[in-house]
Amino acid sequence: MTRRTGIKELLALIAALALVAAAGEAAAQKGGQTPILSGPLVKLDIKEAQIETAKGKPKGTFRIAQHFALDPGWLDPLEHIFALTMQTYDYLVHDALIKPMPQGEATYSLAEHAELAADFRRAAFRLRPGLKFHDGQPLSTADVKWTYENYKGAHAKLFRDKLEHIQIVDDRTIVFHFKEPFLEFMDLYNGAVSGIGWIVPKHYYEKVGRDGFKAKPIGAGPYKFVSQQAGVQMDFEAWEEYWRRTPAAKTIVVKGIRDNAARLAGLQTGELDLAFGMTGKVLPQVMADKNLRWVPNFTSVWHLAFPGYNEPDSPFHDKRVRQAVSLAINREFLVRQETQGVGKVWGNWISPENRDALKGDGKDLPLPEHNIAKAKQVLAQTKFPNGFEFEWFVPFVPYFDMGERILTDLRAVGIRGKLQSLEGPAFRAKMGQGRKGFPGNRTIVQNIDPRPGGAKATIGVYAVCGSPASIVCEPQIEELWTKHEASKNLDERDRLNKAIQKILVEEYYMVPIYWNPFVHAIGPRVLPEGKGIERYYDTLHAPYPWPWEVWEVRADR
Amino acid sequence: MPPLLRVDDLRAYYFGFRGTRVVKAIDGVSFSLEAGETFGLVGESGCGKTSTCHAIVRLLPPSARIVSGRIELEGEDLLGKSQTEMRQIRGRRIATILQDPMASLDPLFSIYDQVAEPAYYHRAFRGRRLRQRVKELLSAVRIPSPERRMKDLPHQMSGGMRQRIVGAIALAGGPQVIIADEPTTNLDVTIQLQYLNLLKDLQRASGVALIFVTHNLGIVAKMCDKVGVMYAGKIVEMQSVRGLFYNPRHPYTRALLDSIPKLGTKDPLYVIPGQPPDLSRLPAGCSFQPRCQSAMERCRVEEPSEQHLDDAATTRCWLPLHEATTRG
Amino acid sequence: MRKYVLLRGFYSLVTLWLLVTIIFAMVRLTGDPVAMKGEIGADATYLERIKHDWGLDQPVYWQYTGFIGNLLKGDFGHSFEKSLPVRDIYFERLPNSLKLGFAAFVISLALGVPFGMLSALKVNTWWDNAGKMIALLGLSMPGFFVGLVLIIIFGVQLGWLPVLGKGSSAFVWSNPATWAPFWFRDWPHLAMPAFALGWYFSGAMLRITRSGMLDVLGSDYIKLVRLKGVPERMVVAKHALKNSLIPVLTFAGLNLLIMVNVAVVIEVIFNWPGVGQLLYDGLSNRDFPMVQGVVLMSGLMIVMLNFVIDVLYGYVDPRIRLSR
Amino acid sequence: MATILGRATEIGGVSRAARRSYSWVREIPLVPLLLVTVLVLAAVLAPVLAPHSHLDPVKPTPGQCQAKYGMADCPYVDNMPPFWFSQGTFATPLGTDYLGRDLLSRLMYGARISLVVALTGTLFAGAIGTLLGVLAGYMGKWWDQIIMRVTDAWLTLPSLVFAILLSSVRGPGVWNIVLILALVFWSRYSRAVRGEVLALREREFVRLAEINGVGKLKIIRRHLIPNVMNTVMVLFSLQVGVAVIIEASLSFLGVGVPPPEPSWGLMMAQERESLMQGKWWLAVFPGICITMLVLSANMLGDWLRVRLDPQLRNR
Repeated sequence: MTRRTGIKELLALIAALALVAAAGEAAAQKGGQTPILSGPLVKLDIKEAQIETAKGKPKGTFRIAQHFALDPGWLDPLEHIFALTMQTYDYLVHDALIKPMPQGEATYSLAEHAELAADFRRAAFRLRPGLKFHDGQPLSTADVKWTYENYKGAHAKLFRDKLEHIQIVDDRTIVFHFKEPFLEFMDLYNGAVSGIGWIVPKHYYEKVGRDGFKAKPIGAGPYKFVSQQAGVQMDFEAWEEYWRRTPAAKTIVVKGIRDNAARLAGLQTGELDLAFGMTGKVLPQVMADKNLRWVPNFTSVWHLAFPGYNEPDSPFHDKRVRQAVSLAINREFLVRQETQGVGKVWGNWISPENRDALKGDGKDLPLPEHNIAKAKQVLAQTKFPNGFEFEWFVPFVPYFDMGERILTDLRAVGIRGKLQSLEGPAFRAKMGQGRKGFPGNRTIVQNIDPRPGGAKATIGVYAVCGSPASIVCEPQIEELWTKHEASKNLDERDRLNKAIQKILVEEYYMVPIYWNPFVHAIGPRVLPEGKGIERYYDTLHAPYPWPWEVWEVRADR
Repeated sequence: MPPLLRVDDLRAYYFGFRGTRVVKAIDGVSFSLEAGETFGLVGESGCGKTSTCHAIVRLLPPSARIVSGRIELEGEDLLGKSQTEMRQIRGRRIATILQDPMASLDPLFSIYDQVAEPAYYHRAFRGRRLRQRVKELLSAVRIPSPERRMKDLPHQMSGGMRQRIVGAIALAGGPQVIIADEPTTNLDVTIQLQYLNLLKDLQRASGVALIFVTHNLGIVAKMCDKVGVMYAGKIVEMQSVRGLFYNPRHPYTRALLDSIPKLGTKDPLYVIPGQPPDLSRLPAGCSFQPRCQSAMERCRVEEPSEQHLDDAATTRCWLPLHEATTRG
Repeated sequence: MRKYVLLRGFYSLVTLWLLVTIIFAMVRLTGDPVAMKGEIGADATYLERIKHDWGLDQPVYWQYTGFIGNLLKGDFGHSFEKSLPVRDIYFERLPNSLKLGFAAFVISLALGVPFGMLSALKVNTWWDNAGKMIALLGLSMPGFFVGLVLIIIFGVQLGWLPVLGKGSSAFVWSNPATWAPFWFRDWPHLAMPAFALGWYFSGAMLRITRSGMLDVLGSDYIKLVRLKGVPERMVVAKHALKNSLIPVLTFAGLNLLIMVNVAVVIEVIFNWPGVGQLLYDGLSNRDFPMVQGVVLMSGLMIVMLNFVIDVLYGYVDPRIRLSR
Repeated sequence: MATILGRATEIGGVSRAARRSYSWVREIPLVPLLLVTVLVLAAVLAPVLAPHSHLDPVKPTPGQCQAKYGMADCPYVDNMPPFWFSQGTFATPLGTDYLGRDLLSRLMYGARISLVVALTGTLFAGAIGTLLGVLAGYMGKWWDQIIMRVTDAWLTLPSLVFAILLSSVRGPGVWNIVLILALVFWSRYSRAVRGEVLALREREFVRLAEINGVGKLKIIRRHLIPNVMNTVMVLFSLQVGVAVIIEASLSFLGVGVPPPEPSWGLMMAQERESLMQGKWWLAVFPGICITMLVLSANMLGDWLRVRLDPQLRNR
């Protein structure tokens, strides 16, 4: 499990973001970098980029299957959405000042040096020398400034409201001045979270405009955009002048194929080299196929939620009903059937990859129990001794089979419902409205959320009254959350955060199921042959194996 | 010297509903025809007239079969011929005019194409000669400015013109016999008369024999030399036109004649009682007997045989025989 | 005649306008595209901005008039989901759909017309029954079933044919060099989807050919042609064929448009990047401009074809003019 | 014009009365009738005949659990093959699906959904379409203009796309699909019925009724509707097959009947992956069921068409 080793590094990052009252430590910056900002600085833990010397010419075509339709909008960092999918394309065409890499969640990329003033009101970057865009034009701080000022995507308002002005010191040096302390700046400016750090060529964007840029983007990333068929396919070609290394694969083709069976067929016929999300019925097939390899790629934890449970007319208003639901699920068997035993039954609904999540393997939170007799017994004390009919069971798209398995488990204790197989966008839309998205208060949602930003980010979305996507709204939690938000003490914050997690699970507001392997299947053309492909999965917190320039494939015949 | 066309005891049945039903559309029809003669075939709808026409040229639908009998053209047996040989006879020696002028021309081919076909296939006319021939034929049927009109498509012509073109097609192969199956039914009365005159003229000019099928006795009187009256697949009476009108022998013929509206009388129109028979369930004995006013006991049991009467008339009725015996 | 053509043209416009209006209203009942674009937890200002970008913050009547106005200018709007002008995406996909549609069309004709004729010529024989069976089977098997079975047999088990997409050749409007080769390359990719699509329509083609042929063969003018002593093969090849092909061709034209524009299920199964899949994506993402654009284009083609057919028929047969 | 039979009678001259007196019962095509009967019986008697629940897994024997998973006990055994395979049993004759549910029972209950949805959906479509068609044809003028323009626009919308669109308005559910089918298909009836009514309007008995001052509603009820029923029935029989396919396609695309209720299209969609693993029966049996039902509907429809209305053969 290469992914696990990274957790330590994450913990290190937390420490780095803490205020370190080290006034004179600015001079201690390593690498002989001359400081940009005056005054005390925050000690940043940003890993050095690993520049690899040329490894020969790029070769071969690497074909990736995305599991839904491709959006040309993903190619434009200025309109970055709140989803990790988009980074897949950022990592191809564009490059960010700092971004998650195998070396660490924050790793220098276009920037070779960054500083954050201790008062959090100034941040500075120094770019690497000699950076260029694909068209040969130099990448300068003017582009960084322009990107910041024209950014419209996720968190754009925050960035705009906090900004006082941008100071271009020279072609390689830039300083952001904020009106007020901007604590999360380095977190959000990181390429993992928003699009603002992915630098867009000012001259080109202004020339071709929004549509033109999406139709044919230019960036400073390892791959040049060649062509696309909107929604279906994008073709990229190695840009040999990429600063970090020569990309290994000559061509990358991304196809949008939403059907699991079709992706499997594509792998088997050799039309694809990498396919995402291959759990469920296709997994035994992937495992049995001698030509294919697979990587478990653990992401987040499956869990059930009960939107509208806090209305008295909801059957799930009663904690014991929710408890019965949890007891009725045969998690062991579910893991066996859905993931061939790869997944891990888990007792917390927040991904263990989050630095501040309680461990759900029995250490912090107990492993959830499967006990039908007990479930019936608990249910017998409620208004529904023989079970009841709720309305919809809404699984995360497209895990309908898994949803039906859980639904069938629930039938064993008499809790019956229908499965609503939504399209991805419709599911997101409903979830985005929180409990208002599921009128009637008789719905169970089966959700998973691989959200960056720690457990607190996930809690802040689902379990807080003020969030638009709020599902859980409890005074008890609200109190803890308010304290948490106000607190400047890291330990206290951590304690409050974990207390909330504990309540959410113990009161069965969220019913964790198992830690999901987002299995990737890999075809025979990917090098190295046989074992060793795990090395592509070293980047933390990435449901996808970034960066792309390291993927090697056999040369085309 | 054999007659030009001789049909002898022809029987053709339809085998419908996967052979479970037998419809005796033609059930023992005999007649003969000399060159230049006009033979009229009269009867109600559905009595087998049209089937007879099609049987002669052997173009019955697939569900029908000629069961027995003979058809001879100048002594040659037509029933023994293959379909390829028959093709040489259709259009070349026996031509046909169909009922509906609006429907019997192919809407997608020009008049020229359609009139030329028989001459092309049977007379081996080509090129300019063919063109000349078509022009002559169109002039013969009195189509004005034939040179121009022959490029037209059928829908550009009136009903009367189309039927004249059908006439031209019939003549195009230079046939010995023309079978005209109710050629004027769908025409206006004035045009009917013109057309009949035209047919007569053409017949006179070419000496062709004509089988004229109709249910209109008035036309029969005008056109025909000899008449056969058909009922339920049989010719129940056959004699000369004059004889038929002045001395009808079969009660059905009489009934038909009675049902012609007569000028000057205020008598109610005579209607033949009952329904035309179901050809798959004919009554025992004489087919006409349920509707016949002079039916006798014998008619209900025994089917009348053909009675050869004086003046070359024949009838299928027991009545003349009965009258002869009672009188005698 | 001129009045008739004008009237038909006017009707076509009315039909199109109704279609546009129905589809405009209908997509707006399907849900809120803004919520679908935003991820869970997206902040309100972000959603507001998208809403403004897409013009959905305006009142509906204003959206409608703007939409109609843009249509008249030939502008179909911007795809919500795919972030590019609908027109560009549509025309980028259209050649793929045309390729699939034409191939399926040829297959449907190649299967349907000869078997239909054979079936009509040999009515109630073994040939006829076999033909009818092929037709009915084609009509009775859902496209996805045929598609799946084909994928299993020829793609996965035998490994003869690729199962994904259209292959590497692309039709690029801006590059005339790609125009011709596009149609002649990657036929293995085309084989299965075209067959699955074509078979369904071949059933309908067979039916219509058979009944058209039977009508023609039973008609008086064919009887007269036979009575003229024209050789049987000429009767069939010249007169019967030409006449029976008219309904076949008008029907086939409609089929072609359907195959090109709305082969949704087949395109989804074979991952064919055509217009049908575009429409399906648009529907599932509540991509209003995309759905409106694609439906409108297919509607436009169908209405135009119907108009041409109406006018031609009206020209050939004046009775139709009165009855429609 | 004319069927083969029709042509024969036309030339040979069998009277109408004669034709009518044939026993038409004998002409019903037997095979499709048998198939439909079997499917209808399976659907109606599913609760009695089905060997297992269609929603809950079949309880496995410990031996099965041991053999399949190496476990002493398990909630169900998935993907049992049909009985003719060596691991198959007669307890689940056609095997079980990925949730260990009996395939045969699910197919039988699936027949209920397909039949109910297709028949009622088509029925409603027929009712709406006929009514509008009669109104357009008989009332003429603005009625005709408005109804026919809407019909034209409606016909331009491709049926499956329209159905998908409507299903995203209404959400999944059996009765929503019925509604969708009715909304999609009425236009086919109104077009055909209007044509028929235009001809009927000129017929003597309608004229006579009008002259005698019979009310419009009564004419519609007494004269027009009964006389267009032939056309409607023929269209109905042909549309049923299309409706089954549309329902299956919607379920296949995930916007039709919601699981765990078994719809054939849904079963095929769910077992797509199994098909690739060589467990063909899971997807192929529902496929065969759909094909059989539609095939029989089409064959009966063809027969009815020949019997009732030769004019409609081109539709």
